[in-house]
Amino acid sequence: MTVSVLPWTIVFLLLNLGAGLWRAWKGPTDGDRLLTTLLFATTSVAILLLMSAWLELPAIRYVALMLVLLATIISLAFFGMPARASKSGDQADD
Amino acid sequence: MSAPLAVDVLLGLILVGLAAQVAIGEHLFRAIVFYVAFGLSMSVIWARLGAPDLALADAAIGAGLTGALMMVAFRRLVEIDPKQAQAQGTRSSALAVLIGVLAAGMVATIGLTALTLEQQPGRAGLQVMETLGDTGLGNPITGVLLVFRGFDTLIEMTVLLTAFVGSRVMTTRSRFYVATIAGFQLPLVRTLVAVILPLAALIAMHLLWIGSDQPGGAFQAGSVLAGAGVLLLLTGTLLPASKSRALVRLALVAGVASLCVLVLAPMLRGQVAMAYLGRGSLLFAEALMMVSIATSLTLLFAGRPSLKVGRP
Amino acid sequence: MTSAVFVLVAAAIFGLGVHGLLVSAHIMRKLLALNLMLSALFLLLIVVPATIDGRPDPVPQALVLTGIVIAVSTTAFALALMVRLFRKQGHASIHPDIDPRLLGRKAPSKANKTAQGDDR
Amino acid sequence: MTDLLALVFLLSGCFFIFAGTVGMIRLPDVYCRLHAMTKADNLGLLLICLSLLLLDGRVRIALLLLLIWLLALLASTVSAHLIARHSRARQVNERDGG
Repeated sequence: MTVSVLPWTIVFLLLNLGAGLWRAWKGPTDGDRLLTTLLFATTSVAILLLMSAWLELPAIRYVALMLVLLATIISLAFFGMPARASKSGDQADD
Repeated sequence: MSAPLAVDVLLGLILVGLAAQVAIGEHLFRAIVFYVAFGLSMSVIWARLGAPDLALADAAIGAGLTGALMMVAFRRLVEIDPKQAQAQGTRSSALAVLIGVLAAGMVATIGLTALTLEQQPGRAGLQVMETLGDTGLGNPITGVLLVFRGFDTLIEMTVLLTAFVGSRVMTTRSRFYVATIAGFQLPLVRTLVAVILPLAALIAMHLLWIGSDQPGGAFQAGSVLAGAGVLLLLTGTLLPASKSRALVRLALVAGVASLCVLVLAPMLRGQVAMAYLGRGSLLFAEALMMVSIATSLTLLFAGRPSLKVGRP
Repeated sequence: MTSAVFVLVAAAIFGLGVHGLLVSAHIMRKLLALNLMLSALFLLLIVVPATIDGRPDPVPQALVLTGIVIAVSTTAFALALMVRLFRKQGHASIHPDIDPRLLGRKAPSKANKTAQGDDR
Repeated sequence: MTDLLALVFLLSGCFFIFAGTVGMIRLPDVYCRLHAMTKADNLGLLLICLSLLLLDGRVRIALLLLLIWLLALLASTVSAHLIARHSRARQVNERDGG
């Protein structure tokens, strides 16, 4: 019984992702947009785990594992972004 | 509407929505963020299509590496000149829209026509599945990469090496690249590194080992290691260094060298080039390829010829 | 049915990529658009051939797998080129006839001359 | 019985993820959104993992699912922390620097 519900739960989670897109589009700050990638990562992991049970492909679990393993890369790359855009930059060397 | 169709349509709509934001959205930073989400969705789509090998590679590269590369490059532009970094100069025109629509129509026509064609009985995919048993491998993709189309993989590794050499030439005169250190001093980040580094190494080894029979292999394992390398660079655990080291150079050429050996070794034994040598030799070559892929992608991200250990 | 849906998705993404490539002046936007086009083609390559035992054909899968790695390495190289160009000419656009006013301020004339000198 | 329990876990997991999305859309500022999203979504993920391990029943898979959940927890924690720190630094900059 539960197995037959799996694709519909995936549909529901995908609808959640679509709603999350609205926040990324609206903003208003860069932090909000980064938050959307976090939502995408967590929800994608849930979707992938459900898919591995639905499609009976155990290897998809490793895809989910890799996604959570490397999910912080984007936040780490973003964290280095200057907080204020008018900060003076380094000079060209050429 | 049936559930699988609903999943496909929704996935497709989300992907197209993200692509639209990447391609025609107004701000560059937003486009990069949407591109990251695009990469994540791409990996879900590969899983949906039953291609876990591609999903594994795209989970590390499409979602992690490419997004981080774009973000860090954008950061460098902002650091050099914040006013010009975002400057767009977009010139929207009816002609561009027309060309875009025509291109989409062309791809749709080609794709939909190709779908209606009858399946050829002797096509490469079927032959691979038939002869795979002779090689003793269980994963047809590893078979194609290393046995049936090994020359392509050799060229692919060469392209990777060339991209590294090119990018090294481009960045050699610029100022020392101060890595985007996200505060190694933060205790949370330190914990993250301590947890993720061993796990990434473990998963890479696992993917390499099972790659002969199940989804996995050198490319996927190399992408995980490259992702971990980028994470180390971003946290300042590893730092870019300008003094080249012999070990790093060896790691860079190991993949090409191992494939060259796979090509030449059978000739020494009087067989044709690229003749199949057995599972052990493939695993050895794959291990070296993994090291090469991980090293070159990490160094491409660092933009410097070498790495050194950062001090916390 | 799955294949037809994803062929249409690939077509839409490819069209968007072509449009973005033509319209945007910023090199990074062009690179993003090129990456979109690549993803669309990868999708097409996997979806179009008939499946074998319910899984996609292994030959295009291997092609796409190498393609993904190639795409990221060439993108990294292109981004290195872009940063270099940005330092040299003061903006990250490769349109020679672009109106400097669109870029927010006039590009430094000296930098422009060097850039043109390189072109010859 | 196990099947029914799995179904309950699955549906409640979906509910919590839905709650996280609603919070992300409705709440007023970035800190509230971070709070709502990371907590509710990870609870949802845990419930989905529990449901799937009940469905599968093997210990090896159960451990893998729990490892994935723990890593997701760590990733959410670090990401939320970094985003919040960045937003805070930006706010301070805007207030002091104009």
